[in-house]
Amino acid sequence: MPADTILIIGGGPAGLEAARLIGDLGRKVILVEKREQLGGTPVAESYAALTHGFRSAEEAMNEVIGAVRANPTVDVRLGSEVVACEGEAGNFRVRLAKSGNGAGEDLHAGAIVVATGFQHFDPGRETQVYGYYEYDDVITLADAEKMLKEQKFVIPSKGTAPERVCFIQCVGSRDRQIGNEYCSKVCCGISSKQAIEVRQQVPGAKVFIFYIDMRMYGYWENEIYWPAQEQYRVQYVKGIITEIIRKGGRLLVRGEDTTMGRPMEVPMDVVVLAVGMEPSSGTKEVARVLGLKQNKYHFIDVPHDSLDPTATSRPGIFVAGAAAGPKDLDDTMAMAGAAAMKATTLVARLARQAA
Amino acid sequence: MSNDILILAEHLNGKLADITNEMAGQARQLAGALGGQAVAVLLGSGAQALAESIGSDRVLYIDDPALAEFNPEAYARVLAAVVAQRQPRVVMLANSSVGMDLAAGLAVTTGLPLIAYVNALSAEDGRIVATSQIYGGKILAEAVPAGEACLVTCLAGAFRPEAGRAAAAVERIASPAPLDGLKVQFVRLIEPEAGDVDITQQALLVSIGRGIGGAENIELAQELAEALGTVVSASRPVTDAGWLPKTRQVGKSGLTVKPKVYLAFGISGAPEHLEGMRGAELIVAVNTDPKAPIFDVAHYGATCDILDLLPALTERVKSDT
Amino acid sequence: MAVGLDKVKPEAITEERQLIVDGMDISGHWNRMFEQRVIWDYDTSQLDRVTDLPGGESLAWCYGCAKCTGVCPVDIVGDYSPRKIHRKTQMGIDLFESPDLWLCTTCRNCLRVCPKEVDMIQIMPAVREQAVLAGSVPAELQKAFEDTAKHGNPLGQPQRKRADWIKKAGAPVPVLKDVKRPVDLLWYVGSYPSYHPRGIDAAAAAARIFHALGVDYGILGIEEKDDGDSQRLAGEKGLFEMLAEANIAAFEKYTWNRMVVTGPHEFNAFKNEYPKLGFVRPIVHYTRLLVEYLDRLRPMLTKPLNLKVTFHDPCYLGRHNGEYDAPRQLLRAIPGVELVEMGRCRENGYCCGGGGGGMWLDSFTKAHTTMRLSERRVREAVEYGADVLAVCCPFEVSRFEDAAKSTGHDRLIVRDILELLDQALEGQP
Amino acid sequence: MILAVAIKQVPNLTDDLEISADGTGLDYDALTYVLNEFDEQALEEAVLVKEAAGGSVTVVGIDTTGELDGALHTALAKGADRAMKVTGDFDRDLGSEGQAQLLAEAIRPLAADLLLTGVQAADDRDGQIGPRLAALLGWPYVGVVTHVTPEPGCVRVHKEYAGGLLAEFVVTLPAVIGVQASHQPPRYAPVSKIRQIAKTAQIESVAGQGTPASSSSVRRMFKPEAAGQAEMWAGEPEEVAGKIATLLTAKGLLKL
Repeated sequence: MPADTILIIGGGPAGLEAARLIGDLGRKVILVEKREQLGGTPVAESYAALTHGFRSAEEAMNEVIGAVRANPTVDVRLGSEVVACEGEAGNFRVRLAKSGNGAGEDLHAGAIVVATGFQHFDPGRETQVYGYYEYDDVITLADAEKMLKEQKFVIPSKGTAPERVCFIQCVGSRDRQIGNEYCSKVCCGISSKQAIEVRQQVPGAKVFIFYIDMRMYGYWENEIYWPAQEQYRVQYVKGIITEIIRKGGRLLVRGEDTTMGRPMEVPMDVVVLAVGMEPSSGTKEVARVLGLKQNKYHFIDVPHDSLDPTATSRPGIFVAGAAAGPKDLDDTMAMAGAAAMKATTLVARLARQAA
Repeated sequence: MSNDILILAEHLNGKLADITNEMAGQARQLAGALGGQAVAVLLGSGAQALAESIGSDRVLYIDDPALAEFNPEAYARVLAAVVAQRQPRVVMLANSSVGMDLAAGLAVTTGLPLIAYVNALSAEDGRIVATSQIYGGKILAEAVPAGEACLVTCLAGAFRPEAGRAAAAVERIASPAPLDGLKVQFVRLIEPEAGDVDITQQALLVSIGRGIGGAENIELAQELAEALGTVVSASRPVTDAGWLPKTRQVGKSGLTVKPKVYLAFGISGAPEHLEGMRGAELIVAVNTDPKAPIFDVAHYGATCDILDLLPALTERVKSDT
Repeated sequence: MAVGLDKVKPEAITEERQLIVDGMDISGHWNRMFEQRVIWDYDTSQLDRVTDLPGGESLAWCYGCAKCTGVCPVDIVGDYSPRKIHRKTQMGIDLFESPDLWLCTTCRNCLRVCPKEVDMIQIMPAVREQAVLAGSVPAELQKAFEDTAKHGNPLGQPQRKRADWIKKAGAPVPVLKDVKRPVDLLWYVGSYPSYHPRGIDAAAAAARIFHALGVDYGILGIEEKDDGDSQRLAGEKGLFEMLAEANIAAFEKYTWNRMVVTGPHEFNAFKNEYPKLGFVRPIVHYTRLLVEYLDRLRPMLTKPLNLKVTFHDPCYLGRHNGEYDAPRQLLRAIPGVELVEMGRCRENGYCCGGGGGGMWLDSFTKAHTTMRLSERRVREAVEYGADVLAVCCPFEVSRFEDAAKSTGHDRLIVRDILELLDQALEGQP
Repeated sequence: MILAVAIKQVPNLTDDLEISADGTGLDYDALTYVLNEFDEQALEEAVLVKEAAGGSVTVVGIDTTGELDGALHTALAKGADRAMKVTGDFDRDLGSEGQAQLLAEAIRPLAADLLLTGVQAADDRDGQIGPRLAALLGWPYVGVVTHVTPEPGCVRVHKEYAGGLLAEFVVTLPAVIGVQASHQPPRYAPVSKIRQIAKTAQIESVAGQGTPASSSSVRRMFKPEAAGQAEMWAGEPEEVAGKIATLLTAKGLLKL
């Protein structure tokens, strides 16, 4: 008899959404989360507002978490990791380990949804061109999110409001030398979103975005990019910054203004690095434990079948969200829905076939 | 009150202004009609000879070092005193840079009516009638003073000069008013800048006015003048606009010219301009407005557009010579 | 030389003939080694100054796609386009003091292609108005403003002579003040047709055509004043309003059904701008009116002209108001006219340079471009083999005739469509 | 320096002036008005003096036309700081005599150092306003002035005589100066600015005391005899050019 429980690995947006949907269908769900709290990166990294709609990240995530918590068929295991997995679709035998104390538990699952997410690129890791660990006032999108959430966007070294803020796009993305040739998809949008928030919170600040191409697909174009430029007067300058040097208590960003064909040296108070997405350590570890194929960049590989975008290399195991590659929340939630449906229908089909 | 006609003699740089004898002539006629005398008042210092050259019945020469040069305040004080003493029927002043500084103030201090821009002055049944040329020469207004006496300022060229007739008697007196504590101090005379051409010495002038339209068209007039071997002169609007230097200005605040031929192109003929050129032997005026006052003094006229005429005439002159 | 290849030397490499910096003589080509090349700051306050103005907002919207540069008539003879204006102000260049401010002719070709609808037709007048208020206006343009304010027309001609042209019309021209009855059409003649010799030629031709067709019309004569729209676009909005108020009062004095106008700028003014001041009446450009009369007009056009004619679309008739066909229908109705189209025609028609105040900025524009737009256009007409460059905007006849002379293409005949129709009319010499 | 400028409107001489039915004045209903051109020069000179020496400029006029506001707004647009009008039931042809009396009353409380006004106006039938004002205020007057330079307690002025000859005077303040021409051409006031000012500016209104009587009266007004002495040539420019050339040849000024 195939197992009717569905295992979801990862308590971030994708995992929560999948759990909520499957639970609402009346199925038994076990949601495993390594951290001691639900909500994934948006909660763990104190995101301010989510796009689209600029709703508070905390409030939005609490809604999903509440729905999961309130569902009697969803069983949440915090502080737990998957350490082994055997069997096949309809009959996965999975071993969970409680983080820290090694206490274990064996589970029987008919299908698995992997939603282990991403982590931000570490701008200090590679060539150090932007001096992230050297200059207090060079920060990442994630750092900026924290300040924006606290409504206190300041020059970190001084604690005062900045007059000039810039974003440098494609940090850790689209870079063969780093090994990340892919586009992280959301950084243009997130930078523009943050630029709007900076302009809202610090109206006196001038905000610049230095870019290679603005890659704003879907709603990002008309809901974020155009308002950022047209209403919030964010200045977009085509030409990426190559280096940052300190000058007169300020940062001097250097690069080329490609439209004018001239070098530029522009003083800034705060430089925000639009760091891209990489697979989280959890994603890489789960892929190894579950024996899932990973792509060149260690995201979980999905077979290039457009009709089956949540499948992994192992039948019965599905993937949702940024574990499969850079993705915005809209796409993550949609993919979670698809994976939930795929897992549920698979278990139902196997049960029907067995009967 | 007397029936005398008082005229203010005007002189500058040791020369008696033409208008003085023009007024003297008219004053004698008027005085004759009223049974009084034409009395010229000359304010100056060491100006006995000038006083003697005035063609009035009598000359009152007020000699004071403070009156060596024209000073509106000093003149006003002296004149007010003379008028108070002599009680003339009419005081005639020139409608000039001098007379215009004095007449209206004197009207206030003496309480007498003032009629300005006068080009005709007569007595009808013992009453003074004066005609003002106003609105740029477009309108004449015949006015009578409320009382018996009045002041008038007279336009240059309006009356026939009393030429070559010496004054019967020159009475030289000291200033009847104190001339100390003046608030207006004469400093110096400034001669017009030399260097540019002297339009008063030309036998022929190509003169342009507002009708030239703009600075860019000045060239058309320059070309004609060059072809004719002369220079371009102008009315005040042209020099005010800076299209030509001030030294080219003909008229009241400019120069008086007496060429053989004066070609007035696009000049309407404001009295101030006519004053400076009516002495020309022959005047040809071209202006698109057939009612322009310039045609009153011109010998020949045409109403074509000067922007067409100038090149046509230049062409003609070049082909003729 | 191929048309369109002669670009100006960019400002950045202008060499100073005499230049000594820190005691070192770097005159002439040595300049280039020492010029400031680095953009050291983005003082966006200059952009903000523009976008803070009502009407100036959309300059901030530019995302640099550069479609405008491709169609900007000024960029072809200089170094100018809306995208470049956006980038320059973003970099801290003061548009209010820059010659760039006066180069735009508001031809609307940029707006036609702009995905962001950056609207120079609003931006330029807004910025120019501030420059005008600050007294920072090219002298020749200021002269046109003064003349318009004083005399009611930019040519500086006396108001009382506005109807003098009718003496040259060769046909009776009813003046409303005298006819004392309602008319079908109020003909707004316009300043150039009233005063400019070549404009009068077109006005006289119109009078003869209207007379031949038995059009029931009247003109305002000396009660008419300049429409003021080009002055508005050049930054003197107050002057426009003053003229509009006077014109509207004159229009409302008489009874008429429809207004016909000689010029596209006036057409634009009465159709699109005067309604904002409460004047909403049917307006027609003369080309459309005559197309309505074409069945009656065609049989009268008996004298073949035997000319190859090309037509220059006026920016304010075509792009601004969508009329491309009426002028062509009229030209095709003239016997012996072969209509050839230039490469830049209809929606992409080139600009004569006279719009948006360009009419009164001739020397200024000349100093900042390699050639006048009118000269560029005349060359194109010749390149396409035209004998006649036909126009229907009173700004254009004199502009193109001058351009034909200055480019050495004296052979090219410039005519208003009115003149060509008049020429083909039966009984005309 | 506290500067005041007295201005007045005069009929637009480019219009055709018509005589009223009773023959003693103009047909005022058919007139349009412009600022007296010399007052325009006086205003410019006042603004130039202010720009050089600091202070303020107050423009004052008698509202005989009901349209003085326009001229005052223009003056403010050109750089005047205050605008005042004297209102009352005045005749359109209120002369210099009456205007000067009303102006003197309005100007006295301003405690001005220097009053500038146009040296004359086209309708000054009873004389110029400037010297009358000076006499009423008890201040010195110099007219036909083309240049005013402010100095402590006085102004240095250039007065013009015929033929371009100038006289320099130093005049103790307070004083009245009649301006012939400003030393720079009057600036252009954008209509936009004038209209902006018209919406916001406060024009101070002073009620004129009574209607001053005139000490002389016009008994007849008429146009000069039409068709002067000129013999008129008709014809195209070329024909006229030919006739002029013939004349010049006859006068020996054009040698064939």
